Amino acid sequence: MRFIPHTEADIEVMLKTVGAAQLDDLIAHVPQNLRDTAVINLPDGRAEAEVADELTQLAARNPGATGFISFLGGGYYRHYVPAAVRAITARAEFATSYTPYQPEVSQGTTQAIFEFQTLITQLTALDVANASMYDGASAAAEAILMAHRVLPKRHVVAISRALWPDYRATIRTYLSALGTLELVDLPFDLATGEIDRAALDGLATGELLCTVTGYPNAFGVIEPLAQIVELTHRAGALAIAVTAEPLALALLKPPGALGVDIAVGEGQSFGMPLQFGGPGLGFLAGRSAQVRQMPGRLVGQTTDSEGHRAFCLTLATREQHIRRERATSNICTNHSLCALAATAYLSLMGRQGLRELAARNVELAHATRAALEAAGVRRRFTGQCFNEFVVALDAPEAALAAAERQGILAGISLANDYPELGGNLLISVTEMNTPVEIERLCGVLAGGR
Amino acid sequence: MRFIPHTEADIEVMLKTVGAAQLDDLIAHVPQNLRDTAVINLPDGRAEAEVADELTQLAARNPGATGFISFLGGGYYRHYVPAAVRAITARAEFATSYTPYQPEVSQGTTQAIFEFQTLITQLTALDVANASMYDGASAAAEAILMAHRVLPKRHVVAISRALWPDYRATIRTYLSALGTLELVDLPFDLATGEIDRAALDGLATGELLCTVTGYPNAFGVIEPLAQIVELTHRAGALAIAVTAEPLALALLKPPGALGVDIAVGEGQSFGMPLQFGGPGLGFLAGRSAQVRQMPGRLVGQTTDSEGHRAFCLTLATREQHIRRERATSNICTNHSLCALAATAYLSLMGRQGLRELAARNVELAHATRAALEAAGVRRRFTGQCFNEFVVALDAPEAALAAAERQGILAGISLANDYPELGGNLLISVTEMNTPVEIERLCGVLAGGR
Amino acid sequence: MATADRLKAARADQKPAAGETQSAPPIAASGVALIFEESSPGRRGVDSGGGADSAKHALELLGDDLCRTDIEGFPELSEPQVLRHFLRLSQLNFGQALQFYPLGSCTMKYNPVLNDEMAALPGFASLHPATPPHLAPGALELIARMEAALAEITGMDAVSLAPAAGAQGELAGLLMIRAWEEKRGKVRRKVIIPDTAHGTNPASCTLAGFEVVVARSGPRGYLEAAEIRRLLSDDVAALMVTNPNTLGMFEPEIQEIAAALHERGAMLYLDGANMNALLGVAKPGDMGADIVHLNLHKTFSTPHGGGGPGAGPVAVKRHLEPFLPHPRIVKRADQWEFDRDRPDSIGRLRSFHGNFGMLVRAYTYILAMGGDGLAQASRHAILNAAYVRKRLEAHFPSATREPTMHECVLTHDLDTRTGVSTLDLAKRLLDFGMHPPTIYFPLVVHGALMIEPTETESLETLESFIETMERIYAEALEDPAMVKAAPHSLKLRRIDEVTAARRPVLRWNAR
Amino acid sequence: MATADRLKAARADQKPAAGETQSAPPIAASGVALIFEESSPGRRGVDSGGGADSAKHALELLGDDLCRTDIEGFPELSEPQVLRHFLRLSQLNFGQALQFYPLGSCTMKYNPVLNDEMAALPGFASLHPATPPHLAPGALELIARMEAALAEITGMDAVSLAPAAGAQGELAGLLMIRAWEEKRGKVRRKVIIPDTAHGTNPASCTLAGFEVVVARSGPRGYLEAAEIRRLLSDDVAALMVTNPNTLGMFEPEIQEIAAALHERGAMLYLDGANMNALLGVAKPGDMGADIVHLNLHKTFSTPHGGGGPGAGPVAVKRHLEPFLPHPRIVKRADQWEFDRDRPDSIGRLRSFHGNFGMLVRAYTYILAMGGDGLAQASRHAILNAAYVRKRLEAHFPSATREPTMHECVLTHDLDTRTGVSTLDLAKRLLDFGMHPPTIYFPLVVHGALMIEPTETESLETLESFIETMERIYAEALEDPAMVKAAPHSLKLRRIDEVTAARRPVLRWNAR
Ligand SMILES: Cc1ncc(COP(=O)(O)O)c(C=O)c1O
Ligand SMILES: Cc1ncc(COP(=O)(O)O)c(C=O)c1O
Repeated sequence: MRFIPHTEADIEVMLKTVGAAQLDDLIAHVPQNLRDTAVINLPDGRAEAEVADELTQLAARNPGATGFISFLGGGYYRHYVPAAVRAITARAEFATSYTPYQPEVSQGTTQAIFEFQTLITQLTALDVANASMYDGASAAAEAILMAHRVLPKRHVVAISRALWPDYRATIRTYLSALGTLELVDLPFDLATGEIDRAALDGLATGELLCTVTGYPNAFGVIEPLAQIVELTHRAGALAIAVTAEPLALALLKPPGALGVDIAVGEGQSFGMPLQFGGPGLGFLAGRSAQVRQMPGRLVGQTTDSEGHRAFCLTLATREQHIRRERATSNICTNHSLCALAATAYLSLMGRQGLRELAARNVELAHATRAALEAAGVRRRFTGQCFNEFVVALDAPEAALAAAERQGILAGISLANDYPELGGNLLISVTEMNTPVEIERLCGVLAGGR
Repeated sequence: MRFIPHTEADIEVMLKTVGAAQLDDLIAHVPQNLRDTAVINLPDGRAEAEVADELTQLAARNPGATGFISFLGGGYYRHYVPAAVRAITARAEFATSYTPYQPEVSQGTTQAIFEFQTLITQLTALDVANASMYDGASAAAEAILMAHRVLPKRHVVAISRALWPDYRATIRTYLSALGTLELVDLPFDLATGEIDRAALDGLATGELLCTVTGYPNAFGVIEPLAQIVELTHRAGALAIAVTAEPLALALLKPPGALGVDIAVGEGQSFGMPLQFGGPGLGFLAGRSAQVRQMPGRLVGQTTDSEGHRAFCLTLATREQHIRRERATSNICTNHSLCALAATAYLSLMGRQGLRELAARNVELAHATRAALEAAGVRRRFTGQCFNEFVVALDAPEAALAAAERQGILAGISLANDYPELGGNLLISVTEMNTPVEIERLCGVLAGGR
Repeated sequence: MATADRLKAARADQKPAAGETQSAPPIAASGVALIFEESSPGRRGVDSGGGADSAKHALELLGDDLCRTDIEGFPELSEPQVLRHFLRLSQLNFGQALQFYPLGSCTMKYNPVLNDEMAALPGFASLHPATPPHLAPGALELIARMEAALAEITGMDAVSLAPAAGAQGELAGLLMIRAWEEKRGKVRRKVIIPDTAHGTNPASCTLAGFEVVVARSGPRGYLEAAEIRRLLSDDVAALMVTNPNTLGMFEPEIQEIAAALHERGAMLYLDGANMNALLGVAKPGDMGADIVHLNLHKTFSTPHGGGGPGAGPVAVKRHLEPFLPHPRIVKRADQWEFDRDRPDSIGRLRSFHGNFGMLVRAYTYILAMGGDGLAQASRHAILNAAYVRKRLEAHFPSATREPTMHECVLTHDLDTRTGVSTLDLAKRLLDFGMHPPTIYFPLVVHGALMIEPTETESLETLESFIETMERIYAEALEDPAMVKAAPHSLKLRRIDEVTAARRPVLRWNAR
Repeated sequence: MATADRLKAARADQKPAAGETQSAPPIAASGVALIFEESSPGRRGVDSGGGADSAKHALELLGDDLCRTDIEGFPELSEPQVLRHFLRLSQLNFGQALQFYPLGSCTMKYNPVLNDEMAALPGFASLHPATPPHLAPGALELIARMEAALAEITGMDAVSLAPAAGAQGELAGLLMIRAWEEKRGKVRRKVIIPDTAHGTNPASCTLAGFEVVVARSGPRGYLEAAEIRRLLSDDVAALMVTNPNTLGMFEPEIQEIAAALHERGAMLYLDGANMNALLGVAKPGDMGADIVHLNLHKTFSTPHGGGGPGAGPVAVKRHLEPFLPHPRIVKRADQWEFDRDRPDSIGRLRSFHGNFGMLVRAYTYILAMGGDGLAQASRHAILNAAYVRKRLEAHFPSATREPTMHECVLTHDLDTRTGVSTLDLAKRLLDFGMHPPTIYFPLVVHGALMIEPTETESLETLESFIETMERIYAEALEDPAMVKAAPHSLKLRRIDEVTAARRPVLRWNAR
């Protein structure tokens, strides 16, 4: 038992102290019938080398991970993670600490979260950001619940259909049980890929609680957020912007500057590996006035008893520890180490570097879209894009299969989630894609169009 | 310049302070003609992602690293390195510190070295071990020089021909320039693979400075060290034992207990990856009486000014900082981080674990040898082996090629280094080899014998 | 900022730490400035391919209307500065790998290094979640094996690995109860929760649209079946209970309670946060649980990370399987696939397939421990807690006289005798290089110290903790003011949490 | 050991560290016990496949005669204990990644994290040195590229990557000189070395069988051609000189010296430890060097590791190429191979192919920096040193009035004014979280402080160092006793190195 330090002698001493003859005496009070059937029928423990071997073999059975040229996006993005990010999150002091309930021995974690909160407010141009959420989808759901605490009398939630399907499904789940909120789908314009503003106009009544808009949206389209916010605010409702590719915020007008009330999203792009979809990082930012309605943890600045600056968890009265069933959320363990990764990543990229990286994504995606059009592959929407866009294919399944045979994961078919976009493919292009890869993509899709 | 923090503004301030107008003013005193031709004609710097890509491609072009079943040994051994060893040596506090000249801020390094020294004395059953040498071969050479300081009037160095060729070559290089020492090859017995004791007996005169014996030797044979030591001591000379597979010392009688005066070796087996042969770890242990003749650094126990235990470099008078041309060695930077890896590795393996691992190696190697014999592949030597042994093949090159085609690196041909062992193959079996691999080896060698 | 200002700012937070003797003057800073304060215009931490040209081109492509021109206040540092900043920050933390961390209810056990290495294998780390399943059979196989292992460990029939943490597992479980009832046509509105419950339980109930009914623990510290029977009605959907409970006691009447619930058509939700006491000791499924969630970051050794990411799988009995959240995998024609045809599912809790990186770690741990090792883990965790409880009983008596399991909740009389509070004790422990237990929880115990040593801590470590607790007790009697002013040995003194909440400063602002 | 004894031993080394105020009592230990003292019979850090049966079987196979029965005193700990032990030890170290570390002559520059990741790639890390070259073309290609890059950087014709460190590079170079001369028929016995030289230079000469002739630095701190001409004879094989020298000065007469040496049939060996000043500034080859060694752990960013492993490639002019040590690689039929046919080679310096893992790191660094980046590195290193020298000149004047390059050697008058020595200053710096410069070297400078800030340190860091030095100067005048008693803020006070040497305790002994 390499993880359990007890020697026979230790156990003897300890059993004697507690007045037991053997280990199982300590569980004698557990009902016999339960103990009788408690044996865990799993293979015995194994040496580290064998375990490593087993897992290495499993990992090797995922050819999609490293053996393909990839244009997959759709909510999780392929970006380079600098080695320094790994060195930082690997520090045992960060990785093996608990939630910083004892701030005197958690200044590493609390200060890093304070920095994270600041970075998110800078990116979103909002006042306050929390310490993290599970992911973008659950953060979006929590944002709606937060909006509801701010405007408890309203009940219509208008959700863009051009929000990622997983996000919409998550919101449905979170809101399903409450029974008090009405979810209404906001259709998108089949030409532009943007929210159908006329439809939104129709919903802009005194019942409207909030609008929920992807920015960019699930088609990679950069929504005209200012106009959506205006319509939303005209009805007295709150505008929620949801971003799954936060790198876009380095270049696009920030949600806060466009009047958005709550900005949420997924932070995976900021220094987290793909990991088959998790853990990533939910973020949530809002206005100071509504901070007491925010879900999740917050770190604040304070001082120690000698007046030196320090950081600690604060406004905990919003949380379940204090308010129990009246908490703003049930979230407890959040995604702190991922927030640390994002903080390290953003610090490395920096004010210029992040913008340049975002620009590089735009350049490459636009170049790919243009090359595809030149090769006869139609772009589906006229709306402007960041690093992801939709093309229309005649036989998308055949095209995907052909691409796969050539070692290319060409994109994500929208057929499952959007029947009206049956022949359409979502293609994501990042700095990880080389010009040669882009050329090969064009070749295979032009052939299979 | 991601590693250079200076901004334009910084440079301006600094240049002003030092009274220069531009950076190159600071090197104006370097002769013009040198500066004119100093441009480094290498490609410009590249982003981290590109560099990582380039190196990853180079690494992928070494199919021998991971794509083969391997029975290669011959001085570097394939052993499992527990993940904890990597986590420990990766600590920036260990990896990015210098030689512990300031002990107050180097207790991590100095205590670990003190522990390393102790572990080596325990394994070798000698009194003192140094902080590390470059590798086993140079440690062997330094051991002879040390012996010479102890017995300055003697000049014959008897080196077993069954010492690894690289070691013998290194010894020749180190001793070549002195001109005062005479190297004599000790032949080995073609039947047993052990040192020819009659030949040694003939050398046991008052001129004999030392004998140098592999333990186990280059054929994997466990030399009758006690007898060699006896012959050596009878001549008043010093016995040096050299171990390239230190795992053997967990099971074999320790050199010190057999009367050896200086034990040296290669520590790579203890937690260092193969890395195409380096860095590994030289170790050197000897008797207390001769500590002042030892090469390399030593850490000793002491106290701070309040009487608390502490560790620091000591007996530095042996080193070049103090004695310059009269130093016991020119070694300065040694292999400290590798010594730390070994310390962590041995601590994890522990008193029982290390012995069990050594035993597992013996079991597997003996089983392989037996299986090969059963398949008709002759073992070359009668001498006992640890985890490596020699077999005789009719057409070894063809056998190696056949094995390679089947994805097996079957061993190391001795033809280059030992013409008299032309048809012979050195096969190393460790805990990394599975029974299936051993079976496949037998199959291919039995076929190609 | 001008250089001088920047330099000043960078040092503003530096704090002279005291020397060892009174005569020694204050020495230099150990505080770490904020990353923004260490920033300098034009400094770079990356060399990006495109550079400024790229940026200009992109602005042209998108048009000024869509674009911002700057990210004001964003940091500008070199790579070495960034690394140094965060490494120095790390040095201000305690962590389980470095310190004894007996935080009750949190199971701060050793996190094997191998776990992290396995999660970092390119075959896992570089796998995009939208990869077609036939190109990710290893990942799906791992998910399948992990589901099977957790089902075996808990004695349940089906497992979803989707929830991101325990609290999300709770939500999933409660929504399944609701969905099951909706399917049967009527929805009960109430969930019973004991007064000792963790805060997430009631919060999750609210989120799931249930009303909380509080059950009082009995005089001996556990939940009595009688109390549950008293509270049961046709409007009660479930009881949500942690077992062992937050006093560390195995709920002795749990089977009777389960029977009572089932009899009235209600379900038993078992909060598995304390599962580290039950491995190979008693299976929730056998106790009558209909649902149990696990915290992989507690029982299954994935890192706590300063507050996540974790993973909170939820395991159910057969009747609830159709309601499990998306995604579900199924084997078709010898190949694992995602099952999209699940009309009864409560839906999604989050995007993609769960915190897969955490699943890899936990599966690595389960393979390393094996069935036998897991059973040993719980037994040794229980032994450690029993030992600490026994050895401390003179000054820190247990809150219950009943046997306890993997943790113990202690109390003390120092506050009334000397004015030294549990918080003061906790802060003084920091001076001895130990993380304090969970304090003031469960709420029902006066000045509670909830100690969970875990099985990976040695007897020597426990002894040193016990000795320290005794010592602090003595200090509190002798010099209560000193204890109340603790910590004394850290870079910072006691931190003022009240002011933080009163005048919240939640982000850095450029001056 | 019995449990009680063990527990005592484990705590024996714990040291109460002082609280912040006089009234606070001493608090608990920060000292880390020796791994042997944390050990307990029967404890395991690994689960080994074979187990005790395997051990018995092996003893049978080998026979009692060959075998020992135990490794007495060997540690017995669990994996978590081992990890905690070493992580806690690490916390007692300063390191470049965490602290300013201006150790002169050591080039403590930033070690990019990527370097280590690249060295750990399985294609490199798992490559056995006896792998047939055609199965390791990537590794051989890297060696070839690295040789070419270093040749370009130094302006030399051929490079061997074999030496394990600078000192071994020196030995290789000197042996090549000897071999070259032997080939020509006679061997000169002397090597000239300046009085400012690093200790390895004379030690390597002795090892290579040469006699050392000391050249005096001129009054302005550099080596004058006249002095070399004075010492030159037909028995002088070479001059071994560090450039920039250990005062940080570029040797202005180096070309004239080279000419003088060559005229008399002697060679110029350039110690390249200070190459961080010369990248893209001046190439040793152009100065007339016949041989130069490099320290990859200095100029090329591989980690110092608390004293290695490093790598000390040696570069030579064409006439010495045949003498380079084994191994050499050659391209035959488009494939790299090891060249075994080198009759003039000095032979091997060590086993296998050099510290390959360090070569991967250095090559990664060279690619990242590029030719342009390396040239920038030296210029900024020089700027940093010049800035520190200038800013400190009031109280810590430079040992020379000549321009210096990437480091500066300062002196001071505190010892005569107040009795505060350079060592005391160094120890006081520790209190401010900074590693001291190299002290008392070069030997020719009274109380030398040899400061090499390196190019990866920011202006802010330099400022904070300068301010601290000034502060300590003031402290030394005001309260010399306090400075002499430094450090005050660390876990240990000043360490008694004299006793360590007087009564050497070089290993732990079981009681
Ligand atoms: C008893 C109990 N239930 C639930 C939770 C919530 O789990 P998580 O933090 O993983 O969301 C915790 C965590 O502290 C707990 O201790
Ligand atoms: C000038 C000089 N020469 C040689 C050396 C020796 O190099 P190494 O320590 O790599 O053997 C050093 C190292 O400190 C040095 O500074």
